[in-house]
Amino acid sequence: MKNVLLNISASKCLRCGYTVYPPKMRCIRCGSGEIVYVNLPREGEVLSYTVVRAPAKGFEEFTPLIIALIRLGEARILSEVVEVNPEEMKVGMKVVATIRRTARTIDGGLPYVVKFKPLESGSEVGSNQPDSFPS
Amino acid sequence: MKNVLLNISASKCLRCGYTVYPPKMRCIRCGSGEIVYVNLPREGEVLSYTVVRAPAKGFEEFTPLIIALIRLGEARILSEVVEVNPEEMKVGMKVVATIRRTARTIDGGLPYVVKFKPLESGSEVGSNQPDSFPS
Amino acid sequence: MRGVYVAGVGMTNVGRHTNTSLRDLGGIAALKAIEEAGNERPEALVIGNMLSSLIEQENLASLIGDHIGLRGVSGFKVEGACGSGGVAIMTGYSLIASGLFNKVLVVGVEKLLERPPSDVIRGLAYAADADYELVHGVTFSGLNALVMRYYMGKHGIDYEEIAEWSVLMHRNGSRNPFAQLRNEITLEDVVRSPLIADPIRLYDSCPLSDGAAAVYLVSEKLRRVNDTPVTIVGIGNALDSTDLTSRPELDDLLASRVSADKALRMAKVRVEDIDVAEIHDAYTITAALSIESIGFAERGRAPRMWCEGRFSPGDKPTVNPSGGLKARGHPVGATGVYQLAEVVMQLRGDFPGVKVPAEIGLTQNIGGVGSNATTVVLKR
Amino acid sequence: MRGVYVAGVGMTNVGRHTNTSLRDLGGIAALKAIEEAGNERPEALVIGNMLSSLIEQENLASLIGDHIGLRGVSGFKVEGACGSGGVAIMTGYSLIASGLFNKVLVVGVEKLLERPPSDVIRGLAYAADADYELVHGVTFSGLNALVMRYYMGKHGIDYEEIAEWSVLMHRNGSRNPFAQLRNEITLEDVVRSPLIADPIRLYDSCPLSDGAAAVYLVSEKLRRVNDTPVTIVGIGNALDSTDLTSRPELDDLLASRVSADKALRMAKVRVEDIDVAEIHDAYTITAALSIESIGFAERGRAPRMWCEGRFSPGDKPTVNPSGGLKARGHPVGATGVYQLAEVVMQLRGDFPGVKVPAEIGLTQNIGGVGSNATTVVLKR
Ligand SMILES: [Zn+2]
Ligand SMILES: [Zn+2]
Repeated sequence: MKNVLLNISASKCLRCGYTVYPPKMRCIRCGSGEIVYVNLPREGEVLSYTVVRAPAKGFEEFTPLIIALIRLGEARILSEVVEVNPEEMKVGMKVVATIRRTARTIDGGLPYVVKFKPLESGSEVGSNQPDSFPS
Repeated sequence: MKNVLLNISASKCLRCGYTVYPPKMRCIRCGSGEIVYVNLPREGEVLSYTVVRAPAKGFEEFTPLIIALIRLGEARILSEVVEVNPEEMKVGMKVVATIRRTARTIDGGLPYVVKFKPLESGSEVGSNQPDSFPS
Repeated sequence: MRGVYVAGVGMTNVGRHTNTSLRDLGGIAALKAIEEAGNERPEALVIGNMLSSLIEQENLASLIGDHIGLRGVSGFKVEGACGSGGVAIMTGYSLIASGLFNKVLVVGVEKLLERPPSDVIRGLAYAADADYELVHGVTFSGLNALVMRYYMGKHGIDYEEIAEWSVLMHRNGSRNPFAQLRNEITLEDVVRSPLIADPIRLYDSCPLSDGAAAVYLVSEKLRRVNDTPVTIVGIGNALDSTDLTSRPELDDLLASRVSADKALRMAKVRVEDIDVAEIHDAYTITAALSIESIGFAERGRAPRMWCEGRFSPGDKPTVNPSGGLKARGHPVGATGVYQLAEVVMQLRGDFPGVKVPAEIGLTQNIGGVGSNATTVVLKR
Repeated sequence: MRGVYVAGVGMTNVGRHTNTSLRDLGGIAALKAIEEAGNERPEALVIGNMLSSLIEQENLASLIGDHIGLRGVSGFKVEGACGSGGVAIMTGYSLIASGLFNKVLVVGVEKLLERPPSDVIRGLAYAADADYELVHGVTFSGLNALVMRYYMGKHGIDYEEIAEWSVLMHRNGSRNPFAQLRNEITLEDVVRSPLIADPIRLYDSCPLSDGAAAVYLVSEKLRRVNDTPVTIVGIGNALDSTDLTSRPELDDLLASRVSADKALRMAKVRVEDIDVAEIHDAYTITAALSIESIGFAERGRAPRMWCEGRFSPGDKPTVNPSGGLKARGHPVGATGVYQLAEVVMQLRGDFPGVKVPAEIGLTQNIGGVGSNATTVVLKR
């Protein structure tokens, strides 16, 4: 189950090779409809990051919230980075995908989503993560 | 306080006389901007009515909910009718304005609004009104 | 003004699309229309949608356009409550007639069923007046019920006469492979269905729906005569109040009437010339008011006419061979685009349900209780 | 294509309008524009708005149109996130250029401050990708912060250089009677303001605002030469992705660049010819990206240029003499219409704040993080 949830599926154009996440129905570079879905690697590198301190309603318990833009193989993904203090974040940092719960949906659902943690994370820092995925 | 809340303000065109509720900035009949605000009478007559049985979220406790289109002097108003059973509702029925609370707003406020009750209402029927205005 | 032609249409089934996202739904309909139009890249994208805010998503032209490879084209969303599809077509028409573009894709899309019904019922009332109507808890069904009771009283019409519309629509819808409700029903089924807002019963009402439809509009320049392209010869849109109370007469749908007059005048077509029409029957009462406001029937006469067999397949005009909102379903912001796509298919002769031999067609899409209406006249 | 002229403008103060309803706010701006245009009844009404769903009201063309006596005219709402005002102008332009109408009123209106800030912050993220971005809790500030850090690293630019924009905008805004923030500030004020999404601080961001603005567009036929009417000589709009991740280069705002190219080409105007511009500085970083994408500066050069005094009053172009989104404020769906009204007033010579002697002006309104952009070129 955890492995299935950890699949991060991007679309890859068979004509020009451009690979994007979120997946698209047609290639955004060449317009081709010959698209296949490929799994991205689970390890990647932080291209940019921010620390959200003025949260959207519903995300108060996750604040301060570290959001990063992460290169995963040929594509990029936006996600939360956990198990790290804001001041330890760095562009170029290596991270790896993990499954965690996020804020309740508007209808009260408790979704689990892909988040990232430092690739060789040391001891767990005092985390703002109320819940981790049962492994 | 109750008297102020009970003021039902319509717009009246000084050029053609057309009086409408809700109040408008310009006359919808002749386009004139010479508009004055007039208070409508508090007694009126049911022109049409319905009983809402599939409620919008937030109005469950008020269901079945009687909504009427009411002639008030020169204008018409849409509002709830309370202190009457659905099967007693009739087109042509005389009603009078009263102040009651309605459903909580999206931000949790408890607004009081103008509702209507039968003009010569007998004993109060088993009402779905959880609260009446402190007089 | 430059001529505007329909070079392709596409639609998804109407119904519950649990495993298809909003962007996929819009994308599927859009790509079908693009394919029919010869796979040419549109220059602009107009989205019709009312309630994607309920799933916390705006900016749909960007979302859906980019999903189907249209990065860099022009685009935006237009909204006129349940009439959003109609105003999207009006906008697409004007983008071509203006000379700004030669190829415009109009996509109507709505995904309501991700949210619980009571949230959707509340959302649909955003078409009404939040401060003066929704505050009292009146639903969209409730507003239409007020009009229905008034209409019945004024014209001396029985509930059963109006309810018969639903039977006719289920009959048409049962043959439309895109329709949400494909079961035939009897008048007794309607009369026995639960009251949702007296006198409106469940079977007087359209269902809640997901769905997407698309039409590909082109200028005269790109018209391909071989493909029996369909021409938009008239288009009209008009506003009435959001509130019911300020209207001088409750059963006069001014926006419906004015938009139909404008469209027919522009098309130089008389209402008697219409062979086929898709109109906005969100409730059985809406069918009566729309048919009368367009001029297919005199005031207070429509229900008796449809009970006598008028507007059914074989009659001129045939109204709602698709099954209408009642049976095809009502994916709110997509409905006006479904209507146009269906009438285009009737004029081309390839609608896959009840077929109407037709040279001239009409669509009317209404937002709110008649507060926004768009009428389109088409010729083959 | 028929020429399109601006015959009148109107606006309310930007700020908190606690005691003015959405319909009143829109109505006030609309009636001012109608009055300036000689009190002629418009034939169509286009509303720009993004987030009235937060106060449970859609169908705004009907709501506001009817409020100001326009029952029976044509109308609808258009939306492109924070770029809704710009796409409303694009729509109004096309309704006239098409020949469908001769008089079109475009009203941008937004009323955010009825709701608590955290709800509004969540609502503004409806411009982003709900399924892939909002689900992680990223705010609109957060998305712009990702771009800002990337831009600073790529071009070797210090935070303080970018933050200087805010000082300039408060200086301009302090002289604009319609502006929300009319206090002058220092660079130290910006640097010491709290972080909201690192590296974006409170003073890098526009405020949350209520407001409404209107422009009255007319065809060549109704142009009144006496009134120094202003002509829209070029208009362009383009889409980019809603998501940030599928873009090949994070600091290339494709929609901004393409829309500006289209508008300038259509206007046959070179970017060097622009005297005055109102651009979309939702954040200080957005000012840099917009200025560079339009072509007022080379990539990575804008902050250094404004630190050297470029774009300030006296320079060509003067950018955001209104104070921009940063100081005038950002009533989301109204912003693009404010920009147009302000540049029209500059060209007429009657803008009541910082005045720029100008023959040619430009506006650029952006929705999302560059996912929808509209650029307009105007001449007197
Ligand atoms: Zn490709
Ligand atoms: Zn009058």
